[in-house]
Amino acid sequence: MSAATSLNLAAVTGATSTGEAVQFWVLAVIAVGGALGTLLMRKAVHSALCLAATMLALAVCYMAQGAVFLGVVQIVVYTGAIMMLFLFVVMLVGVTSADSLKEQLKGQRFAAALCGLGFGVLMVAGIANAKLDSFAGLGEANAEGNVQGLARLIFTKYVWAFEVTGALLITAAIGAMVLTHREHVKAPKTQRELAAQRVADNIQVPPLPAPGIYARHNAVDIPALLPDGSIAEDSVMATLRERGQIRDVSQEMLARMAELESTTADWLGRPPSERPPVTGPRKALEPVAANHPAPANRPASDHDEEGAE
Amino acid sequence: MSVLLTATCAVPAVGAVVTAALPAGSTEARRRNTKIVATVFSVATLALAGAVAARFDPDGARYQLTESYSWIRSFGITFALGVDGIGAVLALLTAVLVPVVLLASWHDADPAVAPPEGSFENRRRTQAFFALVLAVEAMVIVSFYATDVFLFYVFFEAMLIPMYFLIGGFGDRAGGPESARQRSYAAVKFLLYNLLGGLVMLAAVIGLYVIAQDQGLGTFDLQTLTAAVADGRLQIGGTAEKALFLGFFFAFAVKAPLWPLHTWLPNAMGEATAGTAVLITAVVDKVGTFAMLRFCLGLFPDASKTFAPAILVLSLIGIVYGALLAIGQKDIKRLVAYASISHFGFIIMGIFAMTSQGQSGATLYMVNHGISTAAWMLVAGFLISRRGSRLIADYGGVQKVAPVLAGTFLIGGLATLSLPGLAPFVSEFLVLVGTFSRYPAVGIVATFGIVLAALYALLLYQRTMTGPVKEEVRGMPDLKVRELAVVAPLVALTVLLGVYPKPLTDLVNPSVNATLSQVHQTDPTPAHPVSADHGTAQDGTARSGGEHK
Amino acid sequence: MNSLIPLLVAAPLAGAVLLLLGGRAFDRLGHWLATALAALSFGFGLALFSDMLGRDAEDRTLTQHLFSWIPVNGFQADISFQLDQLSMTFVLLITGVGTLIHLYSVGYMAHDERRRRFFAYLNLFLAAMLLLVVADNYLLLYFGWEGVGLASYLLIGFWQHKPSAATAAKKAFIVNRVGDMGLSIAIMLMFVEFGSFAFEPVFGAAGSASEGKLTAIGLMLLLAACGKSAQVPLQSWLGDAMEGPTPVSALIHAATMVTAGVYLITRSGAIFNLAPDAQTAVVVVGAVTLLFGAIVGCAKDDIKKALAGSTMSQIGFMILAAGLGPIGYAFAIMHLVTHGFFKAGLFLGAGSVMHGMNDEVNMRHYGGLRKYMPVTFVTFGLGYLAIIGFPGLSGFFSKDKIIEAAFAKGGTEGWILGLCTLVGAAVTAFYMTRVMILTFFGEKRWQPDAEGHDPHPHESPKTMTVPMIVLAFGSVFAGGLFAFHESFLTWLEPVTGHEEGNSPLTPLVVTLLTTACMLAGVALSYLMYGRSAVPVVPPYGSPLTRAARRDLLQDDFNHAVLVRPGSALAAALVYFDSRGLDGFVNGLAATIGGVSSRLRRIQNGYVRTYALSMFGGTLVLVATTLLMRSV
Amino acid sequence: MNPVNYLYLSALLFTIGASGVLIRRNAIVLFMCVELMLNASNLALVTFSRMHGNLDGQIIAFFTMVVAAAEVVVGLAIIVSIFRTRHSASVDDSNLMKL
Repeated sequence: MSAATSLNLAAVTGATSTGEAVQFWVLAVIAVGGALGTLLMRKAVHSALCLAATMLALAVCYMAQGAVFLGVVQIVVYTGAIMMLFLFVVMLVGVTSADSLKEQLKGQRFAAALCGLGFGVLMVAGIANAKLDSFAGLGEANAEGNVQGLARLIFTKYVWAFEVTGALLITAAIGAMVLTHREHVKAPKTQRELAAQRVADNIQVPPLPAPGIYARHNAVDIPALLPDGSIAEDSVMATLRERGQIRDVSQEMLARMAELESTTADWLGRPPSERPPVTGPRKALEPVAANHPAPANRPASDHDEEGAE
Repeated sequence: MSVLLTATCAVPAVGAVVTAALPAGSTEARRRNTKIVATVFSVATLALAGAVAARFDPDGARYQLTESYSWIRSFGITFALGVDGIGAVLALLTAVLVPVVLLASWHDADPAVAPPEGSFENRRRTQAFFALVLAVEAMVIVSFYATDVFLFYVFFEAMLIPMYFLIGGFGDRAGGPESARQRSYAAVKFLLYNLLGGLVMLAAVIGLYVIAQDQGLGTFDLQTLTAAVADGRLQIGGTAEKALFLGFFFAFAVKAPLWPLHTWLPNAMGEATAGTAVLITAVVDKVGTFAMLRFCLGLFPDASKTFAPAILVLSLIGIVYGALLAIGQKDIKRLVAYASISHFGFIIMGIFAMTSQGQSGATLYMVNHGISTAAWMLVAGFLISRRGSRLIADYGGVQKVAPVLAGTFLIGGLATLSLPGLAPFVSEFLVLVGTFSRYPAVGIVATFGIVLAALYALLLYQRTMTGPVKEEVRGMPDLKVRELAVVAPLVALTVLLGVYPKPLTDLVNPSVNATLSQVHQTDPTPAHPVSADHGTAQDGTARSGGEHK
Repeated sequence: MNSLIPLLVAAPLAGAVLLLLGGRAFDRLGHWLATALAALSFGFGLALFSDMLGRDAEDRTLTQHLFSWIPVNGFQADISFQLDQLSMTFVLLITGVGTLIHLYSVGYMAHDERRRRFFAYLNLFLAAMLLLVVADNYLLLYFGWEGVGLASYLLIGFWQHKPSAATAAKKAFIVNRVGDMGLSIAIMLMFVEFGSFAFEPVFGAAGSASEGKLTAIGLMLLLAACGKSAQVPLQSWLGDAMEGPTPVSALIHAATMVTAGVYLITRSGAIFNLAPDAQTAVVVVGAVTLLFGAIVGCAKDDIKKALAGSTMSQIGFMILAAGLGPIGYAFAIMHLVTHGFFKAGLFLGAGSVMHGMNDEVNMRHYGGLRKYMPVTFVTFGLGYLAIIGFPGLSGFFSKDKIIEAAFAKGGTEGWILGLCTLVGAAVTAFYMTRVMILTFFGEKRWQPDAEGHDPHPHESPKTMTVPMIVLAFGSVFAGGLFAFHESFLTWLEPVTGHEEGNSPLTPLVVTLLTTACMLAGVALSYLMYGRSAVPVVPPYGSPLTRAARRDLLQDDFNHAVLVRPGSALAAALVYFDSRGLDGFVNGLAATIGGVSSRLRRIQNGYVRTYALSMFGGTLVLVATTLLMRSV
Repeated sequence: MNPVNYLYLSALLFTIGASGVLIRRNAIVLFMCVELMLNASNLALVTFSRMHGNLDGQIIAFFTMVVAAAEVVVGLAIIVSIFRTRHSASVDDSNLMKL
């Protein structure tokens, strides 16, 4: 805040200090870079992060221009609340879903670029043509403090608009609830009915196997092992399965078992087991997605090791 | 400031809201309650409109019982009501016809036993129909009472909305799925035609305001504007006046309807229920002819005189054309519609002949045509609802099985052909005389209309009512008590106004004189007037002569 | 006494209203009520008549103003009445004959289930007809004029289940409407010319109007008279009108309504006197019709249609007389009254014959009826003698006067008209003798009716014979009474005026000529029909006979010239309306729809395309703004 | 440095945001671009506020933020409900407005 206050000092007069100039150029690069990132990143999450960067840069710009309150609001409301909301939705919709690169609308990109270019040129030309050399500065307006000045305006001159925005916000909240509310078309099925349905359909009558390997792992992304050493896919939630984010630790477990057995045999003075190491059927499941490191190299997770010895 | 006029307009409007809000009519009893409530409101409106006509003093000011409330101040728009003799009489006609129409349509809006595919069929059907009719009534009455051009325009246009739903939503029981398609075609055609006219008029209304504002009269108030036009404070100027006149006239000519803008009427009247058809031809269309008299002549006197000959020719074509087409129709309701087109030709001709006989006749014609066509159409509706067909060829010999129905149908037909002793004769003859005294040739050609009228009215009667009884007609019941209650007042009024129209003419004459003086026209004087000692100086002469000054 | 005039009209009107609205309550005794009210009206008429006789000849016009009917500035129509000698004559004829025919109908319609309605219509007719003759202005006259048209329509079409009756009724009304159009134009002309259309002011001011205007008014009035009185060229409805019940034919289509045209012309004498061209037209119409009707009457085998032809012809005599101006007015009316008696009697006789013959109307299926229906034979015979102008009977006096007046017209015209009337008289004698012989003489040619019942001719009941007897008295003595000391002429002269023409022949010569012609007609007819058996199936006949059987091709002419092109025009206009006018409208709608359906492809539903167009639009707006500012 | 540069920055950001709206198909990203445009205009407003020496520009920017918040709430709710029914966040998949 202190930095902002010092920057603010420059803004009270119309002129800009060198410090502000430096700050502007830095922030401008960040803001434009963030904006381009928003535009060009294929993944929504990345776009959101880039946008957040831009917004932060703009927040500093506001403060530099004497709009301290707005700068703070920008950080709290925009970067803090709105962007988080975006991220939530991105998560809900799917972090990984990326735009395909193929444009379906003929000429859309070209036309968009042309329009953008034309618009930019026009704006720049317009601003350049306007007589904007005299900056009054906010020294007078912010004399009793920026927040107080804003408050005076909001609760006097703009009180009506302020009240209306309040109503708007409530309406929006209700609207969001209504939109996302799902009406039950028919009565929800009771447990009894669900059970009966399962029996009738003859699919997985007993509960699904729990994930994790007891005494060794209990993470949700580690499938349980079947008696033959192969993994029980049903034990991992469908979302993870869909994303291919299953950590198959069966090999490691079997290796440990084998090691344990041989140690025990040594200790008891028995001959080592003749049983060959099981490499169970893998089914169609590839445990490692392309962008995931092989889980075999990550045995020593925090809790995985508990009770190992 | 009396609020009588506002009350007269408000009662049906409130009635419409109340009726619409009544509980949905799944049972017969609830539906009956709805109907009774609506009818009570319409009768209350009748009482108020009667009070307005009774309190109107023919010797008093042109507009009486005036009220004015500020509405849109920045454009000088007011909610201004006022009544002259013509408006009072026409509002009374509306108020008389609506209860009759409601009673006649008692079962038209009941849900069908087996709703046809794709029809407008729901539980609030009855409420909707009765509420819409009352809404139309309210809007029409406001139009008759409005003395603010913009206010008039708003209600002139707004009445299209309930009419659209009445035409499109409630049709004849006659006809299968094809009729639903025809009905929506008719409703859309009605709406588009009238909207087109209305938009042209809106442009003219705005143009009028702009011109008036330029000359320091930023108002839509009719009395101010007409007074300014009369004493030269407002000079619209040649071309502009003509353009504005045509803008107003176009809207009214579509609504009236004048040949060749009539083609929506047969569709609308043919497809709608008989009650709605009566609303169209007897009530809503009258607003068009009424507005020609009040707005076109009052605001644009010079342009009115310029265009009068052309309009007379169009109306003359309409008279003959409508009658000939009526002769050629195969469908009872379309026949009535074409007959109405012919009659509207007479009304417009009377207005633009610019004689006191012609205009008084035209005003009476509006009333008489309303009453007599209502009787004719409603009886035709009863007939159609019995047999389930609109085709003339499907009937024959009804007279034998349902003599009262046939008798009232004949009276309706005779009124349509202007038999002396029935109300339409008085007005038709006045229009003919009024036209003849200024344009003899037009008057003579128009007289052929009375022969053609006899032809279509009697042909229809002969083909449907006489001859051997057709198999499908056998066992057709005669008019029921409700239906008699519908027809009896109409027939009684037709006879009464045919023999003693003086109460109406007393109301109408001063207003017509005022209108004529607005257009600076006087009646042509007789070539060889009867000398004084031969004069038929009766009380009526002395009275109206006094008002003339 | 004046206040009795409205009651004249009101009595039968009340009867009509009561019977129509009263419903079944009047089924049993309604016909007697109607008859009583007709008689009451006759009583009022007699009271007024005696009152009138008590006054001076110049002071016999009674007026009664009831109320203002249509008051609109200069246009003042009143419900007010005027009863002068001319009207009085009609009132007595209408109510007198009307009452008799009511009485007759009690018997004739005894078995009709809709008898109450029939009497209501009859009363309605009386009211309208009385209104017509006592009106003091043309508009009120027009009211009655169309009122009788309505009554005639209702009564011709009384048996509506017969398509022929319904068609005939409609035809009568519409043809009459053409005439009515003339009357309404005449009224409009009067209003424009004089500012009034009441009798007194119009006749008073007639002298100041130009002859052209008066001729126009006169011609329009003549058109009206042609329609109502079935004169050429609007005569075609009368024959068909015989579809109505016979009492109706007697009352309306013989004695009273059809003579309204004569009344109109006589009443408007003040106008016609000043418009010689119009008078000439009237005379021509009368002369043509009297021959036309007579020829048609010769050819018809239907007894009622033969009599209808005769009616047409006799009214032609009257119109001709009325067209002669003051020479003939009184005689026209005199013939009208005597004709009212004998023609009503003849029709009632015909009705009586039909009543006895299972409603058979074809005279070729009659024959030898004099023995079976003596009273009918005698009364019909007296009527026959009266109509042919047998010396001493009614028709002799009145017709002879008309022929005399025709010659008195003077000059070539006088000769032509006189000869026409003489020929007419001869032909009248011919066809009436034919009717007489075919019906009452010769051998029986009776045919079984449609259900195979053989007719059993019998004399009609008292209610029917009494009116016939009374009318027969009138047929015999009325003419003599009127001619006695020229009493009728004296009675009417204050209203119609009178002047003696300059006849080239003395009255005696005319009378002798007339009688000779009459006798020649009778003799010819006897030679043709009385001496040899009459064939049951009509012979092929000469072209003239065949044309006359078809009303001298009048219907064919109307059909070809008016009806066929008219319905073709209507059909063409229906096509034009749906394809032309409406086609234009619908075509416009279709064009807009077509263009829209192409344009809507631009709306591809992709949000980004819409965003692009919005952005492009903004671009254009910004560019325009900047450009405008820089300019 | 002239504070006008803030305006140039604002114009640039706005243009980038608008192009993003036209080019991106993911409804969420599209929405982010809209937010970017709003932010750009906010920057302009703040700069104008400084230029004119009064706080009204900031007030408008403040209201813009509030409205943007409301808009985001509703907009995202719409996106979520569309995603739930159509399993896609691509705006090109929702073209039912075409008839």
